[in-house]
Parts: sequence; C-alpha cells; structure tokens
Amino acid sequence: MTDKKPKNVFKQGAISSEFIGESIAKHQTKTSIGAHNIFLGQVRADVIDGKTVSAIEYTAYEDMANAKFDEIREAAFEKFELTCMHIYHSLGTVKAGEICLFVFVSSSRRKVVFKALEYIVEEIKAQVPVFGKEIFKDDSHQWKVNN
Amino acid sequence: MTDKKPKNVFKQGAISSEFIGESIAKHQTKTSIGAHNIFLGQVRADVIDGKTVSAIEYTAYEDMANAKFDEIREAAFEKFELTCMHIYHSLGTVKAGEICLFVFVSSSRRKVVFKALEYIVEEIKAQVPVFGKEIFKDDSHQWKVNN
Amino acid sequence: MTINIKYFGLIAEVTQHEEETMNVSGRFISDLLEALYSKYPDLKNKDFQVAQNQELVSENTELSGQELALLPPFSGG
Amino acid sequence: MTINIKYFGLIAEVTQHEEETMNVSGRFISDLLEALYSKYPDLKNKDFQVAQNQELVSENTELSGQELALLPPFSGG
Repeated sequence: MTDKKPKNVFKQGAISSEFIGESIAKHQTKTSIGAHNIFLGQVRADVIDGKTVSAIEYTAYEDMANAKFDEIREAAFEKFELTCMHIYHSLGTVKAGEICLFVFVSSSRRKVVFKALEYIVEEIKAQVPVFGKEIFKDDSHQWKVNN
Repeated sequence: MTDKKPKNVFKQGAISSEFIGESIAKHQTKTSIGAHNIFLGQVRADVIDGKTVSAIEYTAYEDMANAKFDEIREAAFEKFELTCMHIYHSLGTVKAGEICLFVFVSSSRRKVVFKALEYIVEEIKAQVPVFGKEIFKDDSHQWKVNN
Repeated sequence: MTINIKYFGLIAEVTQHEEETMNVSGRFISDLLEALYSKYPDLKNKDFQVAQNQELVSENTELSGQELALLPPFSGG
Repeated sequence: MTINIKYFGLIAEVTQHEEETMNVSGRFISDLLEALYSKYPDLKNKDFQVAQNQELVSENTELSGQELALLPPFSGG
C-alpha cells in the first residue's frame, strides 16, 4: 500500500467482463470478506445534435493520474474499513457498450462498502486528469465533460 | 416487470464468478447504460467461540421470498431511474469465500445506482424470509442473525 | 379451523417439523399461538414472526384459514 | 526560465502539440499564461487548469521550473 511508485491503474482498451469475473474469483480465498461492491463505467451511445457516440478515446496525464489514484486509494483506506480495493481505467478507444472504469471494494461488513465505493468513484471523476473524446459515427468528435 | 408470477431469485448453491461475468457481458448491448453497480455477499469464515464457520446453509420461505424480492424490485424501479436490475440469492450450502447474494443495477447515470443498490440490499436483508445456518468445521451450527 | 403451518430455520428445529396441519379453536393469530405454545413450550423463548398468506401479521389479526408460517429472524445475503 | 509544458485533450487540439519547451520571463504561473495566450490566442476561451509538478496550482504560484501541464476539464470514468 505504501510503495513509493504508484501502481499503474490504466489498461489499454476496454475492460472485459472476463477480467472482472476473474478479479471476483481471486477474492474467494479471502474469507474475512463479507461484502464486495463493484462500480463499472460503461460508454453510452449518447445522441448529441442528431449524432451518435460510437466510442470514447481516453487519454490521461498518466503520471499525475496514477499519483492521484494512489492518493484516492490511500484516503479511502484511511476513511473506511476496507479489506481490498482495486481500480482500473481504460486508455485508448472504448466502444459504446464497453467498460472503461472498474472500481472494486471489499470489506468484512456491507455498510462500509457502499460509502467507500461512492466516495472513490466521485473522487476519480473530480480529481484524476483523464480526458474522454467522444467519437461520433461520422468520425467527428467532442470532448466529454463530467457532471 | 409486471408478470403476475414473481421471478425465481434463488439459485441452488453458490453464485459463480463466471455467472457474474456473463451477466455483465449481457449488458454490453444496452448502450444507454452508463453505470453499473454490483453488490456481492460472500460467506465469511467467522470465528465464534473458537469455532470457524465453514459454510452457510440457506433455506427460505420461497414463495413469500420471491414475492418480497418482486416488491423490492418494483419499489426500486419506482424510486430510482434504473435501466436494469437483477437479484440472485443462493439456497443450500455456500462455502466460506463463496458468493451467496448478487444484486446488479444499471442506469444511464451513476448517481442513481449507488442509492438504488444500497436501498435494495438493505430491503433484502430486512424483508426477505431467508434463513442462514452457519455450519462450523466441527459440524455444529448456529443460526445467523443479520445486523 | 384447520390450518396448515410451515416452520423455518431455528423454529423448525424446535418443532421438529417443517410443516403440519393443526386444528385451532378461536379466531385470532393469538389463539393459534396459544395452541403452539402448549404443544411446543420451547417456542416461548424463541424470536419469530408470523406470516399469513405470505404477509407478516400481528397477534390481533384474524385467522383466515390461509397458509401460515412461523419465521425466525431473517438472515439472507 | 526554460519550461517543459504538456498539453492534453482539447488544449492539445488548440496548441497542436502535446508537449513543448518554452522560455518564460517572469516568476509566476500568470507570466507563463501571458506567454501562452500570446502564442495561442484561442486558449483564452478555453477552460483549463494548470498543474506544476503534478499538482494543480493558481496563477499566483511561483514557477519552479518543474514539469507544467495544461489540463482541460477531467472526464474520466
């Protein structure tokens, strides 16, 4: 948890459902865990001025982003009684319907996981320099803004 | 959603990580979804008076339980702007480390999924007649109580 | 009145059945409980709720003849 | 002072670079911004924050010579 070099949270492309399933499986040896809570961000095929989003292309200020993810992780471990926490974010192209963010928290008791997960996701949205370029089906684009 | 006969929420034995992964995969064609939130209940190897829980054996008043799950589902769809909701609960033996409850909610926007998931899980714990028998390694048992 | 009663969890351990049919004289859930307490004295020390036709009811509810169940504290999830 | 500046997202579209080295006269972030606005007038209409050494800073912060970055609104997740 207190490695000097932050973990790399980024994965190239979409996060697969198999990867998520395997992450869950890995926690089944940790028999002090009673509750897991998982957030998945999925790319929406939003229609904006008649044009449909076909994918988001993610870039990031990677060093700063990984440092921020690390700060968020440390703060969450301080605030909440968590057993485990994992964060993965996509870089590059993620098509509509695919998953771009995977946050996974586990604790012995359920009450804590709900609060922790929402805290972490909101912090990620607000603090981490990741930039999403919404690509429309006609190849035009706009820059996504979180709200 | 308004079938007269409630869906059967129960599955015999543990809920596998593959099943969870496949449920996630099935939602990738629904491109109006922006956020998924998943709760997993996992059986803890609690130590009580020096004895370790090796499994929980679940029984339920199945008809009433399925009707209650259905009420909870309907109430959640009324309260929260959800795209999808799925609930699965184990019956029979679930070993320590295995998953006994899987609740999956999806929405176009993230804020709603956190509130909806916590609401549904708390309602399940309080309203649904499911009974967990904690089996210790020495084959003695005690009846689990939620808190 | 002839009533079918289901027992669950810890309660089924006390009654040693999961289901039985009983004849109850009286109109209320409380009358049923009296009959049960005299048949199974250990039930008095146990925490449970009564469901009639799959809805929780109080002692003052009238017996309807529909399915009854004795439910110990819920512990799903 | 010679400073390495990184540009991201919409800002990189305006500057047409992802990175460049600039000479800045003056001690503050505001001095850097003046230089950038005169080189890239379109930046004035854009919403962005400045990070120095990977921490967000204000216009009044002193330039340290460490890595600078212009960050448009975050949109991860």
